[in-house]
This record gives sequence, structure tokens and C-alpha cells, in this order.
Amino acid sequence: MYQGEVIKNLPLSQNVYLLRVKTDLDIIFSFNPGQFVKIKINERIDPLIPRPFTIHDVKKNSFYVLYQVVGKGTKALSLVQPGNKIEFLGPLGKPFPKLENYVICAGGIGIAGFIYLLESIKRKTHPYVLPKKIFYGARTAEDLVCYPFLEGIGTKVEIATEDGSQGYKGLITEPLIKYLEKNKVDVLACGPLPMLKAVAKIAQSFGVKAYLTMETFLSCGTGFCKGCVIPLKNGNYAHLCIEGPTLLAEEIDFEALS
Amino acid sequence: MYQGEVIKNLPLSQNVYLLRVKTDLDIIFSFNPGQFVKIKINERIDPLIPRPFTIHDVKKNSFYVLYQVVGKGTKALSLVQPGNKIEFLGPLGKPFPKLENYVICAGGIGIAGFIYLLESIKRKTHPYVLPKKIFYGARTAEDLVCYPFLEGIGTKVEIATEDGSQGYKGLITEPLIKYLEKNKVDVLACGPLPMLKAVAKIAQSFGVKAYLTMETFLSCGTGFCKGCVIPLKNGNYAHLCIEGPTLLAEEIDFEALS
Amino acid sequence: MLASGTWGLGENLDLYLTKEEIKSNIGAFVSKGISRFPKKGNPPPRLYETPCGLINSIGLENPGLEVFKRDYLPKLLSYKVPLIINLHGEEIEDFVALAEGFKEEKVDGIELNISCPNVKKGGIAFSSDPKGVKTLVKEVRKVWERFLAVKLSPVGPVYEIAEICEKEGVDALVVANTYPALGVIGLAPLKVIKGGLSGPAIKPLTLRLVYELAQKVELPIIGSGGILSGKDALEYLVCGAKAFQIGVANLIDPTSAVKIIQEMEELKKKHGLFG
Amino acid sequence: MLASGTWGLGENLDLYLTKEEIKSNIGAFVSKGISRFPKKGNPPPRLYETPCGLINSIGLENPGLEVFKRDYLPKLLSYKVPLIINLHGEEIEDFVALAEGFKEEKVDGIELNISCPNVKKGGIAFSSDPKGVKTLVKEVRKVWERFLAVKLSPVGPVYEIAEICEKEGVDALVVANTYPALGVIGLAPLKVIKGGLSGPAIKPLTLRLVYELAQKVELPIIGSGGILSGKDALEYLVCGAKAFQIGVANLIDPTSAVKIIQEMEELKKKHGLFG
Repeated sequence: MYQGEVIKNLPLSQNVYLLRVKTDLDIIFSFNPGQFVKIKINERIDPLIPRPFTIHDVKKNSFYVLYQVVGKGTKALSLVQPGNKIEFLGPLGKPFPKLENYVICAGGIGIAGFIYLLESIKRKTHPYVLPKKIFYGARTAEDLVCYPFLEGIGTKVEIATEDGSQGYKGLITEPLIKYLEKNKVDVLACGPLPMLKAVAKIAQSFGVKAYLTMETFLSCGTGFCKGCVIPLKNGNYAHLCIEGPTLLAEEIDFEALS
Repeated sequence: MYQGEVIKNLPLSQNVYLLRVKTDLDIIFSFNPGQFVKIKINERIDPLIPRPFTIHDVKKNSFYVLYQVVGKGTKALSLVQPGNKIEFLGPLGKPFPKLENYVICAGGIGIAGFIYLLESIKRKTHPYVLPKKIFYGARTAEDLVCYPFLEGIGTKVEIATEDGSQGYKGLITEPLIKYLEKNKVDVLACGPLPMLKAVAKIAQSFGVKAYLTMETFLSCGTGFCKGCVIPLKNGNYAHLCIEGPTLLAEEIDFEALS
Repeated sequence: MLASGTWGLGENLDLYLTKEEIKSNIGAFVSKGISRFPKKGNPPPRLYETPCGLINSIGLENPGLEVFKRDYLPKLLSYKVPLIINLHGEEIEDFVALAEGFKEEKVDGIELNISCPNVKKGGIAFSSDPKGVKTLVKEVRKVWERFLAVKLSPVGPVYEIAEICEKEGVDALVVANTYPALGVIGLAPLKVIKGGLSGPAIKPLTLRLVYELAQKVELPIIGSGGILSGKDALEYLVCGAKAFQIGVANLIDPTSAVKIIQEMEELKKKHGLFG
Repeated sequence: MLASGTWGLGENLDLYLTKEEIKSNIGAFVSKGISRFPKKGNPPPRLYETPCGLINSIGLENPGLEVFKRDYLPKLLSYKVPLIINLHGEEIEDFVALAEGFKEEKVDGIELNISCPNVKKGGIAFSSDPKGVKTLVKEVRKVWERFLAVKLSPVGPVYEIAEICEKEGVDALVVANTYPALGVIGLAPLKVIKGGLSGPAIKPLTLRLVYELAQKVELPIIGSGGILSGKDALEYLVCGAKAFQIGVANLIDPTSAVKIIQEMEELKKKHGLFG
């Protein structure tokens, strides 16, 4: 693992934190949008297994992680203080696919990895093209932690909140459907499993491709342990840590997954 | 256990920290010099067992702990930040004995508990009398973290450092011997085991009593588990958590202890 | 229930819990292991912390049958909480004598600790000798008609012994005792502590035992191993335990029984379990 | 040594360690369990974290004997590190066929995984059936003269099986495989994962096994269980192990072997051990 120093670790909302980790430039330069890092809190063996986090952004000598406190690992990470040393491994997994004609659909914390994608388009550091539109949903307006950034990105952003506190009132998949009725574009999506399932169905019904950035508990992140499998329709298993985290929706067997 | 809030947790030297915990007044009022508390870092189960710390001082609505980072537990405690909640149990154990004609002998972090004793004499909160003299030794001058406080306490203080960077060059037991050659006083001592063994021998040779505040890994602190035993010369075991932490030197079987 | 050896003999319990808290949260006391004659216990070190666990080697320090009955039992009974006496013997005769010793007392049951070595059989533990357990239970049953539990060791022929206990009319199985473990206190010269491991570290192992045993025997199972929270306790119940004991939790916090029960009740409601 | 199943089949190892680091720090590779025919492994979830531990239920996903030899073995051999193949079978014939399958290959030894169920004996694990192990080792020995290790399960008649291995000419014992464990994934409806527990949580249990076994058998013991640091490794050696395997450590950090060896060497010097 590599050594990093925590520069900041601040809450952006009630339980969403932004972590900045300073490390060597040559490591940073190897990071691609859609890949992830595995973070270990030094000297702690409980939680035992480093947690995976999608790369949220990369600036100067640091990388950023946007995470939601959901369990033991993220709780422990939220207690880390600036100046603390952490260890990490990465970049892990495959970058986002290079799509030409597509939209982004993000649910809640699922937005995290797309910021790096959009930033690298803006900075021309990676050969991606802007999505036609960004669909960004969350439970409430307060959970739309990345909205301010998205406004300046140069492509349309459609918002949905379950409580209607901002944008469309309801699930983000509903505006997505409306859009796909008029536009034939692929979908790059990340968010809670129910949303990903819905996106898979929707894409199929409109005859477009959906690429889903999936999440699962994983241990090695390197393909060693065969622990992080996603069942595929062809009867095989995808190893999310090396074949993912972004998979082609039509190949995933969601029945076997639940 | 009781809830407390960490007000501060600062290093006084390279690996000695001062912790201030705010809690309810009625709990604070029940603390006596020589007793200890058991501190649990919330939401951590590794280290599993709360660590015991002698009560270093009590002011307003807070109690203080002076601790040295020596292992997993103290390392974890040193990472606790102001504002964090901790749980603690106490006061545990017996107060210091009420001695009339005595000196204090402290080695290194062993000084911690005596500060509360001296403070409560100054503030007349507990019926103790000043020691005739305080013998305070450490490895180096930097380790004499409580020296500034002791100067104002109204009784003579003799310092010894192993490297001679302050006071007598050598072990604190050497000035103690010189003093006992001229004065017949009891000794109240706390410090590393070798020092306590030496003090026991010295006291015996001068026909005075020595009371030693001992340390051992303990789990319950309440007399439940029978885990923290100190072998006695009469063949029995003392349960340090409820019969100690301060024991009469002549009763301890140091041979069986090592 | 409060597990044996984790709350002493009740001497100090009421310093930390009110009689009301004790009565309303604690289903039963399981006493520290009582032997026929007093035991001083092992020399230090008796404790060693491991990752998420604790090794103990107390050596069954206890005042012995007679002193226990005279000096401790009256106060224990005063709590008005069902009382189960954990019995420790080095041969079958010890267990029988102990059971007889409590016949006239108002205790509600006994729990046999079969993890201890059987001196008559060259020190091999009862728990690794199914025949020995069979005879032990038979003999104890002759003199003891009230509630009889056997505290299984997690190692050895556990399933075989569980089935024997069922056949021989034991009322419940306590699953399980601590795990044989070792801690290295000093590398050079080598200094080790051998004892029993308990705590969250071993919870997944005991949960598995409870889950498998619950499918093999009809006997009620009392789960015990690493319960620190209401969720831990509930996990034992959904895995087939009818009740549970808390051990290390008492050592961490003498009031944990109350907290664990409260947490568990809230979780039961939330999940609509055991309504 | 790198323990079976914790570093894959070497395909990605050189992404994290240089060939030089591998050669100079890793005493031997123990391959992922290889079966006669390909295995897809178990459906998810295959992993569950516990206090200081990890439950895995991979289901021995592997490409099978022939594909392994064709697609993976050449690269593994190119590391110039002694290679031990972990064999998985459901009946004795499988192990024999596998051993024969590696006869012509430049592998240095085999490790028999006896924790798997013996189909011919109604699925009872070899590790709980001393006679079964005896036959297994006898039969494998007939076709395999090179280094032969048996990876013991920590549960069941461990000592009896160890002595059988010694009598039957096994070269070393690996102590131990993972511990049967259970994790509660969902309370209502109940959803559990059954698998093997590894990690620091069980280190005190395996250390105890190694310590006791080292006094009972002459066979070299390879310690394996929860080694995360050089100190952990050294603890196994002072308790009687002649070598050690690291498992979970590889999953936490693919470079941990290097760190552990460095830490251990410093500690050895500091304590003047194994000079």
C-alpha cells in the first residue's frame, strides 16, 4: 500500500464527508475516472478490511474521496483527522467506458465518481466527452452535495428529490425515462441497487446500453480472493474489483444478485 | 458506564498526554485521590477492554487523566479529539491511605495520581496532610511533566533524572535512601515495577512502611472477574481493582509477581 | 442471563445496578464456578487481551461450597432473580456432591462446566469424552431434579455430547464455553498465557455452533459468546438460541445487561421479531 | 509462504511486487485450491467482515487442473519461487488424480485441503474422519514422492489426525485452515453466510494449536492464522512453527509479505532469536 496524509476530512452534509489525501504525484497521475482506491486506517485492525472508495477527484498532489457514513468502516474513516497518516491501494478496477453519446444518471452518493470524469473532461486530462445530460437524484436537496459543482460543468443537469425539496419530486429514473423517450443515448449510472436495477430495465426497454457502476463488499480489490462476484446472465460471475466496478447492465443477473 | 465529553487531549511531552473529560458534577464529587477510572473509547471494540487510569486531578465539572502512550489502548486514546464522547466507569479502587508522617516517591508517569492528592490538600477538599517531601524521578528533564506544578505546592521537591538533565543524576531511590537515613517517615510510592520493588526493600531496611500504587492489566475493575491479582506473602492474592491500587509493600510477594 | 465468572458472586453488583434494574433486565444469574473446596485460582497473569478478544486463565478462584452457601448465597437470593449455580468438579463425585450440597437451597438450577479436566481419566476434559459426560449427567440427575444445564466446550465432539445431553434428560445446553487459546506475553525468553478466549472475536464461531446445534437437538440452547450489543443478542436468537448469556460485556461495563436488553427490545420491535 | 487462495493464481501479483521482492521475501507459493474440474464457486455474498476477522465462502472457484496447468502454471514457475499446489477433492480418487496430474510438472510440492467434505462418506469432512485421512494420505503417497503437506482443519480430532499424518509420512502440517463460522447478514428475514473465519480474531486459537501440536508431533509445522505483522509471524515461530503462511494480510495489502518479513527480521535481531 501507499502512504498518504489526510489534508482534510469534512462533512458536507449530515453524513456525507469529503476526504482529501495528499500523496505522491506519480501515483495521482495513474488515476483514471471510474477507478477506485482501497483505504486503510493506519494501526486499526477493526475494521479489518480496507474499504473501497471511487476516486472523486484529483488535484495537485492529492486525491479526493466523497463518502457517506453507512457502517463501521466509513464511521471509522469519518473520525480521521487532518495530519493523520493513512494507507491506500490504487488505482484499482477499470476506468469508466469511453462513451460518445450518453447521459449520466447518479443517485445520492453515486455522484462521487462522475465528478472526476467531468473534471477530467474540463481539464482535458482524459479522453472523455461530455454527457448530453446529467440526471442527479437524492432523497432531499441537502443530499445533493455536488449540485453546486455541476452547474458550472457545461451540460444540462436535471435534479430529482424524493421529498421534492429541489427539482422534480420523485425518483431520478422518471425524468430519465422522459428523456429517453425523445433521445436515443446510452446511460452511465451509479447509485443504490434499486436505482441501478431500474436503469437496467429502462435502458433495455429503450434499446440503449446502460453501464452500471456497482458496489459490493470486497476484500483484496486485486483479483486475488474472488470474493466480490456479481452473477452474470451467462451463468458466470464477474469479479467486480478487476472486471468492474462498471459493468454492462444487460450482462448482469439481478435476480441472482438480490 | 457514564458518558463524558473530551474537552482536551494534548501531549505534554513526546508521549505523555493530558486528557480532560467533562461529566456530571455528582460523579466528580465522588472521586478520591488514589482512585482510578476505566475509560472506553466509544464505538471501538478493539482494543476491547477499557483501560484503567489513575485520577490525575478534578476541576469544576471535569476530571483529568495524565497518561503515557505505551500500547494499543493508550495509542487509541491519544487519537481521541475534543468533542468526542467517551464512556468511563469510576471512581474505582481504594483511595490513598491517610498518612501523617510520610514522603511521596514518584517515578515517571507514576506522578499522575499524586497531583490530585496534593491539590485536594491545597483545596482542603479531602482530609490528607502534606508529605514531608516529594521525590520525583524520570528518565530525562523533559519527562518531568509535573515539575512546574510541584514547585508551588508548599513542600520540598527532590528531582532525579537518569541522564542528569535535571536534579540528581541517577535513580530517585538514591536521594530517597539518603533522606531516610536521617528521617523516619513512611513512603507512598508509584512508578515502574523495578522502582516499587526497590522502595519496598528500602522501606523494610529502614523499618518504615511503604505503600505502593501498583499497576496491572485489568478487565472489570469491579471485583467481578478476579483477573488482576497480585501475589501476597501470606500465599493469597490481592485483587488490585478493589483491594488496591495502593497496597502495603511488606505484604506483596514480588518474587511470585515477576 | 449473566454468564458464570463475569459478575463475581454478586457482592458488588448492586453498586452499579439498582435492584429494580437487576430484577427487570436479568433473566437469571449464573454463579461463578463453585467447587467442593475453596480454590485460590492461578498466579498472574490471568488476563491477556487479543484482537477483539480476551484470554482469561482465572483458575476458578472461588470460596468453595460451604463458604459460598454461608457468605454469598443469602445476598444472591435477595435479588429475587432466578439463580443457576455453575458447578466445577475434577471428577464425577465432585459434581454429585455439589449438586447434593445445593439440594436444600432455594437455587433454581445448576450448570455443569464440563470443560474442566477429569482427574480420574488422566486429566482429559469431560468435554472431549462423550462417555464421561454421559455418566456425569446420569449421576447428577440421580440427585438433582431441578433445572439442569450443561455448558458445552466449543471444541471436541460437540454434537455427539449435545445429543447425549438430550438423551440423558438435560434441560438446556449453554453454547459455549471459552475457546482454548494462547497469548505470547514475552518473545525471548518465551512467556505465554494459556486460557480461554471470549469476546466479539469468537462470536461468529459460536453463532455457527448455535445455528447447527439448533437443527440437531430439541433441547433449548442458551447462546453465549461475544455479545456486546442488542444486535449481537438478537443474532443468537434468530440463529436458534432460546436465551443468551452475556460475559465479557459485564467486564467492560457492569451495566451492560440493561443496555443490551433495551437495544434488543428496540430491534425486535423494528424488525417485528419474536412479537 | 503465501497461503492458498489469498493471492489468486499469481496472475496479478507482479502488479504489486517486483520479481526481486517476490524472490527474496516469499519462501513459497501455495496455490489456490485446484480441483480436477473447473469450479465456478459460490453465489454472492462470499465475504463477511467480523470483529478483527473475515468470513469467506468462495467455494473454491478455480479453473480446474488442465486449464491451470496450461494458462497459469508457466507464469507461476517463472517467479522462481518454490511452488506448492493446494489440492481440493471430494473423494480420495480426486486427490490421487490431481497428484498424478502434477507429477510431470516442475512443482515443488502439494498441500492437501482436508477440510472439504468427502462425498463418498456422505459429505462428512475428511478432517473429522481420521480413518479417511489415513487412506487419503496412503493413496496420495503412492503416486507422489515430493513434498507433501496436509492443511489441518482447526476443528475435529486435530491431534489424532496430526499423528496419523506423521505415521503416514507426510512432510509437514499446515496449522490451520479457517474456522467454521457464521455471519448474520439480515435479521428478518434471516439471511446468513456460512464460511471460514480467518484474521487476527482467531490468531490466539491457532497459536494454541501450533503450540500444543509442536509438543506432540515431530513433523514440521507451518503456522497460518491471522498473521498481519512481523511480530505475529515471530509468535508462531517461538510457539513451535518452522515456517508460516500469510493469508488475510495479502487481501488487506498485496505487498504485506515484504513488510512482514522485514518487521520479523528486525524483531529477530532485537531479541536475538533464531540467530
